[in-house]
Amino acid sequence: MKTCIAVQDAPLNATAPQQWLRDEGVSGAIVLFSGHVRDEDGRVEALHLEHYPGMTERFLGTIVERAGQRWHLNGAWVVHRVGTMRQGDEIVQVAVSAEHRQAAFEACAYIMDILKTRAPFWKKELIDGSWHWVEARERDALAAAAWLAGEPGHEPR
Amino acid sequence: MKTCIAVQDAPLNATAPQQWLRDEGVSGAIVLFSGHVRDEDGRVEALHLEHYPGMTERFLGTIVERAGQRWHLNGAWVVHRVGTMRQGDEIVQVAVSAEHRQAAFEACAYIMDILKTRAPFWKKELIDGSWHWVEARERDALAAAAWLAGEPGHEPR
Amino acid sequence: MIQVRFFAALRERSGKECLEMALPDGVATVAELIGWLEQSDQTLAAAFAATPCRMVAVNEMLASEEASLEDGDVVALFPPVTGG
Amino acid sequence: MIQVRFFAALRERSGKECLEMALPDGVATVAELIGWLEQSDQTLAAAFAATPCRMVAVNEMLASEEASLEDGDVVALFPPVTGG
Repeated sequence: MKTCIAVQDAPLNATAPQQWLRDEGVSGAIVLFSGHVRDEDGRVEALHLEHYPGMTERFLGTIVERAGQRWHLNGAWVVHRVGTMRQGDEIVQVAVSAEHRQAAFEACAYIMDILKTRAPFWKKELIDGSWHWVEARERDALAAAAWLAGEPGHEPR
Repeated sequence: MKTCIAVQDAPLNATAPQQWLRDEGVSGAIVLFSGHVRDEDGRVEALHLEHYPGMTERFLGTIVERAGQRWHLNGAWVVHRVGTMRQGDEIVQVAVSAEHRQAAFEACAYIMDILKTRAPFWKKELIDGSWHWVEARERDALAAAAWLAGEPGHEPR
Repeated sequence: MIQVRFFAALRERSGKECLEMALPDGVATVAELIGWLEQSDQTLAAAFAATPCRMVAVNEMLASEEASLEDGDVVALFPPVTGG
Repeated sequence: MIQVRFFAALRERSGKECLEMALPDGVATVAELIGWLEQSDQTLAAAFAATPCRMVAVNEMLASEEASLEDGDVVALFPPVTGG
């Protein structure tokens, strides 16, 4: 399985994951998740994302490795943006290639669930001219718990 | 929900679904499935896809409408290629945008399951210089059955 | 009149793309229409026999072989689909 | 020596990004380290109190507050993550 994992300040290239994963038909299926900064009904003027350099990359690598053990994948791409962004900006890309679509869908959703609930990123929103930390959503914690329940050990290490 | 549904002979534009779905942050999540002609270990020289013009477009429209009733979606894109293709060519794109990722993943997988098992497309493979029809895979029929079991009526109409 | 359309392997095996015909007497369902076609056309009978697992559409919507037919209907017969 | 790192709201509330310190006597777990920090630094105590739901990493791997510590470890404390 080929993998590409990165955390970057620069805007994401929307077409890069598919270009990078295409493999002349070895994979019949590519599934891509693309996350965007939501406008929250115009409430949020900007978003700032902090992370834990070093741990983040290692953590994302571990999630991808686990996904590769659980499903038959040919490639996985996880690129996350950090720094200051505006509504509509692409914040994360998770894409996987596999021979069959079910593995691709499940692995992509799995990586996103763990990423959202365990990877060391923190969001801050600019609202009415001042910055506020975003609280974690319970739904994300539950999504990860469902996946982790089936795994040996409780944390991707 | 905005929708784009098409069946075309021309090669698919790999970047079109995301460009078309992007909505300046109304949707936090875009999930894209991209299907490619598999190389089948070099066994297949070319693939030809036949469809039922008119019914296909209507059918895809119905699947998308149903997905929109079942999940909160902002947009859905289904474009399928027909005619003669080679290994690695993109054959189908299914992409959806939603506020949250779970709806986007589930709706995209749902549309693909129904498309694979019910939409009137038929594949023919060129092997050793002669064309052979591809047999339906039981796994696809089971995937659709699982989804349809939860729905009133057994066919998307 | 009804229209009967064939696709993919069934079209190739029958050598027919489309039949225009009056709804035959005593034919009220797709299954009865298939039976009638098998009786009246040996090539079609052989094509059906070679394609035992079939799908049906009536007026461009998937249907079962028990679906009832009336004048003006477009019936399509085809092997299991293999798209995507 | 150990390193204690703070992120996000916990970093802002404590006014600290990183502490370098000897592993204090009697401190063998992350929970004991947090207790020791609360005792020794009022600003940190207030920051922990304002961030009751915390996550922990030891040497860049997620861990629980029961995780044991030894000399050379890098401990990171942070609020629940909100990426993606």
